[in-house]
Amino acid sequence: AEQIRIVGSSTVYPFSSYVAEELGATTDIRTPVVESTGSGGGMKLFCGGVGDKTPDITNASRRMKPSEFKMCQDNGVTDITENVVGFDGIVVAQSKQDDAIDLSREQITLAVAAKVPKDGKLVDNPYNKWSDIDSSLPDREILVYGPPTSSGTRDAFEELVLEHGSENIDGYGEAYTKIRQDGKYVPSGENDNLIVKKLAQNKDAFGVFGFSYLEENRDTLQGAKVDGVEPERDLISSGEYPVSRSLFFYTKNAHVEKVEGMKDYVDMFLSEQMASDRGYLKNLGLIPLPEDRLKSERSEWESRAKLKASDLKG
Amino acid sequence: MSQGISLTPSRQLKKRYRAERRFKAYCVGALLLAMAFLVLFFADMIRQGHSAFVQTQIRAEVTYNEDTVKFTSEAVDESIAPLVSRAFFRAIPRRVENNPDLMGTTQSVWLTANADVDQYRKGYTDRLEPEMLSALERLTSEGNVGYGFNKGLFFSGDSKIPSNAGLWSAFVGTFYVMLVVLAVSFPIGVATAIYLEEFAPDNRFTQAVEININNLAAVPSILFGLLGLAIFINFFGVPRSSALAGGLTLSLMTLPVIIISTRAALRAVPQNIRQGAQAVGASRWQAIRDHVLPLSLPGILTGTIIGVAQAMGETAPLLLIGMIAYIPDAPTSMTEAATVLPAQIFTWAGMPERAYVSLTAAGILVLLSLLITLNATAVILRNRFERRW
Amino acid sequence: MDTSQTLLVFFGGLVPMAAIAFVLGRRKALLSDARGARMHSLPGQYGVYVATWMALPALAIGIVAACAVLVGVRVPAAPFVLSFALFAAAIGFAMALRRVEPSLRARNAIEKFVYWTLFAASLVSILTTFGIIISILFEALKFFNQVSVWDFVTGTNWSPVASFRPGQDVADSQFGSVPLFAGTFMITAIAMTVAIPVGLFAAIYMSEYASYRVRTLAKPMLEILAGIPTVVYGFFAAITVSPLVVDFANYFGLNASYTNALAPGLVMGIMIIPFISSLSDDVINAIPNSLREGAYALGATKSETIKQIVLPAAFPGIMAAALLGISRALGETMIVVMAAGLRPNLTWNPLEDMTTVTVRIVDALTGDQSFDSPETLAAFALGLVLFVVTLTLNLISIIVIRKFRQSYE
Amino acid sequence: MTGDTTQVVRVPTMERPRVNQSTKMSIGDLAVWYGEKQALHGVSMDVYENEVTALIGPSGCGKSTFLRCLNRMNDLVPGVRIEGEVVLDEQNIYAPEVDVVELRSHIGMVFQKPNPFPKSIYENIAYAPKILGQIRKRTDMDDLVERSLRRAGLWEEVKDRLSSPGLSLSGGQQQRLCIARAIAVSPSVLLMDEPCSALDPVATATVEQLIDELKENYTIVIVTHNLQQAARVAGYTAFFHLGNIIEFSDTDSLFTHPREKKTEDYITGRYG
Amino acid sequence: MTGDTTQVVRVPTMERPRVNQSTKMSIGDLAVWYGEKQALHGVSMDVYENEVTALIGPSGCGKSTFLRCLNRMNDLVPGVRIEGEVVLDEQNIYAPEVDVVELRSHIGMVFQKPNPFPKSIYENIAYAPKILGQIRKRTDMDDLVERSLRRAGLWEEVKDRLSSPGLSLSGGQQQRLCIARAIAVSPSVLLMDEPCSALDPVATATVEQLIDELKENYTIVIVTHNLQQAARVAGYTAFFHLGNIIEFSDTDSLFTHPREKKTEDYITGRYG
Ligand SMILES: Nc1ncnc2c1ncn2[C@@H]1O[C@H](COP(=O)(O)OP(=O)(O)OP(=O)(O)O)[C@@H](O)[C@H]1O
Ligand SMILES: Nc1ncnc2c1ncn2[C@@H]1O[C@H](COP(=O)(O)OP(=O)(O)OP(=O)(O)O)[C@@H](O)[C@H]1O
Ligand SMILES: [Mg+2]
Ligand SMILES: [Mg+2]
Ligand SMILES: O=P([O-])([O-])[O-]
Repeated sequence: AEQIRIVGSSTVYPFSSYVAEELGATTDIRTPVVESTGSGGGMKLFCGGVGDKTPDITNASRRMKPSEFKMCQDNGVTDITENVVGFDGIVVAQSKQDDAIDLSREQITLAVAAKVPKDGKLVDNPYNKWSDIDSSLPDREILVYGPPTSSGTRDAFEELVLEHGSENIDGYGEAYTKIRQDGKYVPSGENDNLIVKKLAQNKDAFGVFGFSYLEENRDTLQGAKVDGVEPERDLISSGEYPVSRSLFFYTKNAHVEKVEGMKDYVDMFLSEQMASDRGYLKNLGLIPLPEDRLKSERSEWESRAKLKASDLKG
Repeated sequence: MSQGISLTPSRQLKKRYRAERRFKAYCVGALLLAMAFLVLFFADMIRQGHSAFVQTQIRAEVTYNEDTVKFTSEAVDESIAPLVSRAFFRAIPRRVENNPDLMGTTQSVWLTANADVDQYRKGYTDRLEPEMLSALERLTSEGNVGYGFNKGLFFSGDSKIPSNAGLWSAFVGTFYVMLVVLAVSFPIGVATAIYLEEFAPDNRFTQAVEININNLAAVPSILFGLLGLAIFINFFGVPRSSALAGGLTLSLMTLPVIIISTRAALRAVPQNIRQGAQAVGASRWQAIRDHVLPLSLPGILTGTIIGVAQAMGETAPLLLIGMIAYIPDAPTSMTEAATVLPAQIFTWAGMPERAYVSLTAAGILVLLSLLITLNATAVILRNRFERRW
Repeated sequence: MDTSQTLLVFFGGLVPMAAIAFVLGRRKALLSDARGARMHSLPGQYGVYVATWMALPALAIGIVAACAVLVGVRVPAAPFVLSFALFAAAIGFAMALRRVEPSLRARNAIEKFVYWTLFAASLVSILTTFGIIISILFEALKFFNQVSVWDFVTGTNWSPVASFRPGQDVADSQFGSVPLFAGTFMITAIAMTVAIPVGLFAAIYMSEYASYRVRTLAKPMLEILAGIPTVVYGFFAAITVSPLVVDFANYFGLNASYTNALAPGLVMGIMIIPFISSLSDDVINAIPNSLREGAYALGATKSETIKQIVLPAAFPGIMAAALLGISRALGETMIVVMAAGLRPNLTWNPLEDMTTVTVRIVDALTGDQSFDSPETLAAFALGLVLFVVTLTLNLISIIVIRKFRQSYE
Repeated sequence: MTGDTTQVVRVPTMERPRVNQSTKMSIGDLAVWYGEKQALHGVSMDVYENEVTALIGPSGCGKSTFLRCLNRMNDLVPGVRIEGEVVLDEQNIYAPEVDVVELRSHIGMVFQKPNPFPKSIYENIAYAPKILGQIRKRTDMDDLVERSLRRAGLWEEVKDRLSSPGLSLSGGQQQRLCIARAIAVSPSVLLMDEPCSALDPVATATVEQLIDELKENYTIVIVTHNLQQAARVAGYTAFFHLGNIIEFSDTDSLFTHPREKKTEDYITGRYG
Repeated sequence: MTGDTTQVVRVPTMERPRVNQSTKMSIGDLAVWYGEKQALHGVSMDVYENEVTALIGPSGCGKSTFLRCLNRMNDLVPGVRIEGEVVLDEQNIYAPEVDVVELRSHIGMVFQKPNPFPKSIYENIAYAPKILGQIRKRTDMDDLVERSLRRAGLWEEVKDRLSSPGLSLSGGQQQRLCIARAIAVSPSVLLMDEPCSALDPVATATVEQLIDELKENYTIVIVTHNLQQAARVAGYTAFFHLGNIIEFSDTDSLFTHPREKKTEDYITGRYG
């Protein structure tokens, strides 16, 4: 093949395609094709085998699953290098005209979980207003626009906010399972200009989405503090902001020699100019890795460190 | 014997005439409503899209030297640099490489402004930093800011930089896809139509085929996407995202359109032409080849054009076969990744940057003018060659 | 040798060979003609006969080999297949050439060949339907292995649980498709509320009232509506109509979601107007003029004739047109993907957001869940139901329209 | 048969009173164009009250055109232009103040192909009286339906299945249904355009007999391509040729002593 | 005209030799079904060489069906079933080994509505000889075109515009073009299905005259609804009724002394 093919996460897609474009514009290499198939879809295509018809790189907003790794192995995709390229903060945003707000993860959990403890028992979520949860919270209807079940962002939100929250709430006996379905939580497309309009129009509403989206709409939106921490780049990068995840991409090393420009692409993705704190991807909303972490990622790549099953456990 | 019957309207008849007028008003109203929508729609698209056909440009002194090739943003004045599209800066090294004479010169050129500046000047957003605002004001008062035709919209591929984004790769992709659609669906469609209209015995099987074709014409397009994914890509191994995969999938959707209109065209050729030919000793196929097909050709072509135009606007099935992706380079073969105009529009419609809204509308205007041209061609062809027997 | 090279050699060899076969066949026929034999067919027809018999066996072998490769059966190497095909071609050629005699009915043989070729072409459409069924059915069955059909069809709760991480209990997922179909039907109902009256009345106007000039102007205009791509309608619904609906609702003190069902419904209705109007136009035109004249001759006015004679007679056809419109609305994808919500919502209020079957299919297949997760497989189950529903509607209306046409022919 | 023999075709005619007729309709200088093409070239003739007038002539000569001018059905043809006058009971039906809808309810019409509405037999008859507001009560309507069907000689055949569809009748019955439908609104003139040409011989005979009975109460104008039919049913016959009336006189003289060569050629079968 | 008078219609007939004819085609027990419906009920008759045979009868009696069986054009109708035999020069044309395409080049056919190909006059004539491979050289073809057009009496009218479309001719000319087209491949039998019914009287006369000339070289079977036409051109006439041959004899006797009551009723205009 003469053209790099990249698939995978919709969260990484904007960064990945930006790097692809830069590569195409500044070198003689053909611009790689980047398709947003979702992390899972990307893994499926990526692990489908080696050769012309399979993608060279897959992006992911989560780590490869052992089952996916196994599929890769079974199909002869044995030499894979894993890289983290930055973080994605998941923010809870509202209209700029609202009063600034600070939500704890427990409060968010009580607002959107399907079941909450009440009088020692788990009952269907009875809360209609934030002030029902905690009188210190504003007297606003609960209305959260968030990612749909098919989205990885939803998964991360559930893991990082709701599961964590449920563990810390007294009386939440069993494990958290589900988001409420009574219209207080409205699944919405993530890359959707409408969500901005919705938040601007409905001052009650909150939106849950990736940090980059907040960044793009700073003129109309503001992020809520979570557990007292602002969704700011530095705070996410340092891990202080509690709701963030790593962004990955996986490279098929068997293709590196065969596909022109693959090395240049990965080099560029991990370069100062792109991925660092002064790099361009920051403008698109990527939370860059700390400097030393980025360096170590680069050396992993240089050495084509081979992903092992044991890496993925835990 | 009825004498002196009155032929002027009676009172009762006047009442009936009022009902008559009311009914006609509903009918006219319905048509006007549909027309009004069309007007509203186009007005809205033009309102949203017209501004994307021009772009803010800024005249600046560009210096090419060793330094600026490395640190490209220093090629223009520090205060101006933030206003200029990144696409310009990143291309500096290659530009110098391709044209070494530039090295060491300073030139006054019109540069494309970045999307923020452009959107600000067009009155859509207001989020320029104060320094940028003042720089822009200064440049404007010096006459160094203006609008230029957005050539990139037609001649460059997709880009994550709105001011640099264009439809070229989608044009080329559309062209390839339509080639496949034509090459596959035209012969098969016409052959099927000839079979059904001229040869098929009137039995259960033929009826099943006919009903099946009519049904195919109304099967949800998304299901064709599932078919393309499962059969062409996964089973036959056609490369994902390729013009070939898209074209084959769309061919199957176009097939019924071509079959149905070809059959109509064949049916319009009077039976006595066939009989005349066969009565002088032509075989069935000779009669069709020599007389029926030439006569029905305009009708067949009309149907084909309409079918192709329909395929050209189709998006849903392409969602599933990977043609909605970031594909900025125009494909050079059937098996390379390609995107098409409606797919590009869909991609842009989902982009978070505000500038893509008017780009989307502009893309729509371009696509619609293509489609209307095609359809108008079909209508003219039909009117020109329509024969009454 | 890779595929394209093989193909090149294959056709590169076949085409000139066929040409030679044609020339030789024709020459032999001309020779016997010159010797005074009364040939059954024209010399050229003998040429085509020989060329066809040469090319057919080679093509057959090529196709069989290609299919075998695709299906994964082990086949001999390409050069071997190639030489085998060429060998078969040579045999076919020799036999056909030998049979060129005055009594050979070459024309009839060609005729037969043409017939079977055309017949084969007509099978493509059947294969397409099978292809659709096959590509949906297997995955759908996998889904129904995990979720009972009954729960799927009657359940009112659609809440798949993400299956991203190990340990997530997929069994907590609920796949009750009722809310999805409710949303689909709601949007379809809104669309048809717009499309049927407007389309039907417009059709009546054009077929009964409009002058020739108005008709030649209005028809293409309506055809433009039919020619606007759905992605464009989707953009229009999402960017322009949805906010308008919200503003309107606010004006009347109502609360409307930005992804309300009304906006895509309205826009879809507009999209379907031309379908309804052109089909109804056909149907109304199929009503013989003698019926209208019969009514006029009795002293009926035009609208009385239309309402009481023409429309009742055309009713089955109009009904069928409406069914076709409904089937189109049910399967429409882009408009709802762009403008409708993602929330399974069982409600009568069209100002709320609700999701549809096609939205779910697209969302599941382009989303992040793994390919074998129940949610992804559910897309195929939904596709299957959608196929069955639209197939039923289409069949009914196709059959009704056929019957209707026959009764007025 | 050698030499110039003459072949005899018998045409039976019926007894007919030879009283002086009063004129019901009077057509003056009627000219019709379809677009550029002129179909009638200034035709004048009278239609006598309670008489059957037949129009004959070769195909395309303008018989139907003429007939359809008498109840202004031709107004409906796009691009038609009509000049001249048609006087019905001293009133020109082409005068501007005349209402066509009203007019047509006074002049009934029966077409070549039976065209019953796709409704029940009952409704086929009741339709026009209802929309014209002539009859409001159900029992009156029942009476009218029965009376009309009786007159058309169809009552006995259909009285047990008035609610079955009109289209379920045989061709001849359908045509009589159409006649019943036409007379239900009590028109004073009845126009018939080749009413028997789609019928078999038996049905034809029934309809011919019906026409003979109807002329007691109605003025009838009938187009036919069957010369014998004209001879059998009509008191007066007009021969059309290329949009002109060549000859108009009582049927007997027209068939036995045609004044014009063209008429003679036509009725002896030299053309047509 | 009072009482039961008889009206006389003259039918001139022409001189015709009364030699004993040899049989060109012999039809035995021909029965045809369209789907369930039987259109011909075992019809037998002979067609004599170099004679004109007319088929007459009321509409729908099966004349066209019968005619179209003679060159197997009826094979093309979907759902048709044909039994019986049609022997042409001692060969049953329904025998399995007969090639219909070949057969039709020996039996020409002219249709009711002139149907020239939408091509030039020249190509209309040249088409069949070309695809049949009868003529290869351009000059031979020119000759043939001229000869055929001359025979059809059209040459003088069209010789200067052989390349203008066949459809630009008048109706009568088109019909003669179709006859020229049919005779260009030298058939031995010529079938004509109401060839004059779409023509005006003048064109009709020309075609009738042409038929009279052609019978020198061709065996002609002609369907007509015009009794006078049958009487004028045909030596033999068959009267069809409801799918049966009621009477078949030489034209003179059929018209002057019909053996059957039905025939007499028909030719005197009691039905049809
Ligand atoms: N709607 C029309 N538009 C154009 N020309 C017409 C129309 N109706 C009739 N004509 C032409 O006007 C002429 C007279 O037609 P008309 O139908 O009155 O003849 P006719 O005597 O009734 O013939 P037929 O016996 O075939 O019914 C014909 O040449 C016909 O072609
Ligand atoms: N293709 C067909 N399918 C079904 N029935 C047919 C078909 N062609 C003719 N018929 C029927 O067969 C019978 C004989 O038809 P045919 O055309 O031979 O009559 P005809 O004597 O030529 O009448 P006309 O004088 O009207 O041409 C008729 O009842 C007709 O309805
Ligand atoms: Mg007429
Ligand atoms: Mg016939
Ligand atoms: O596309 P995802 O990043 O959400 O997996």
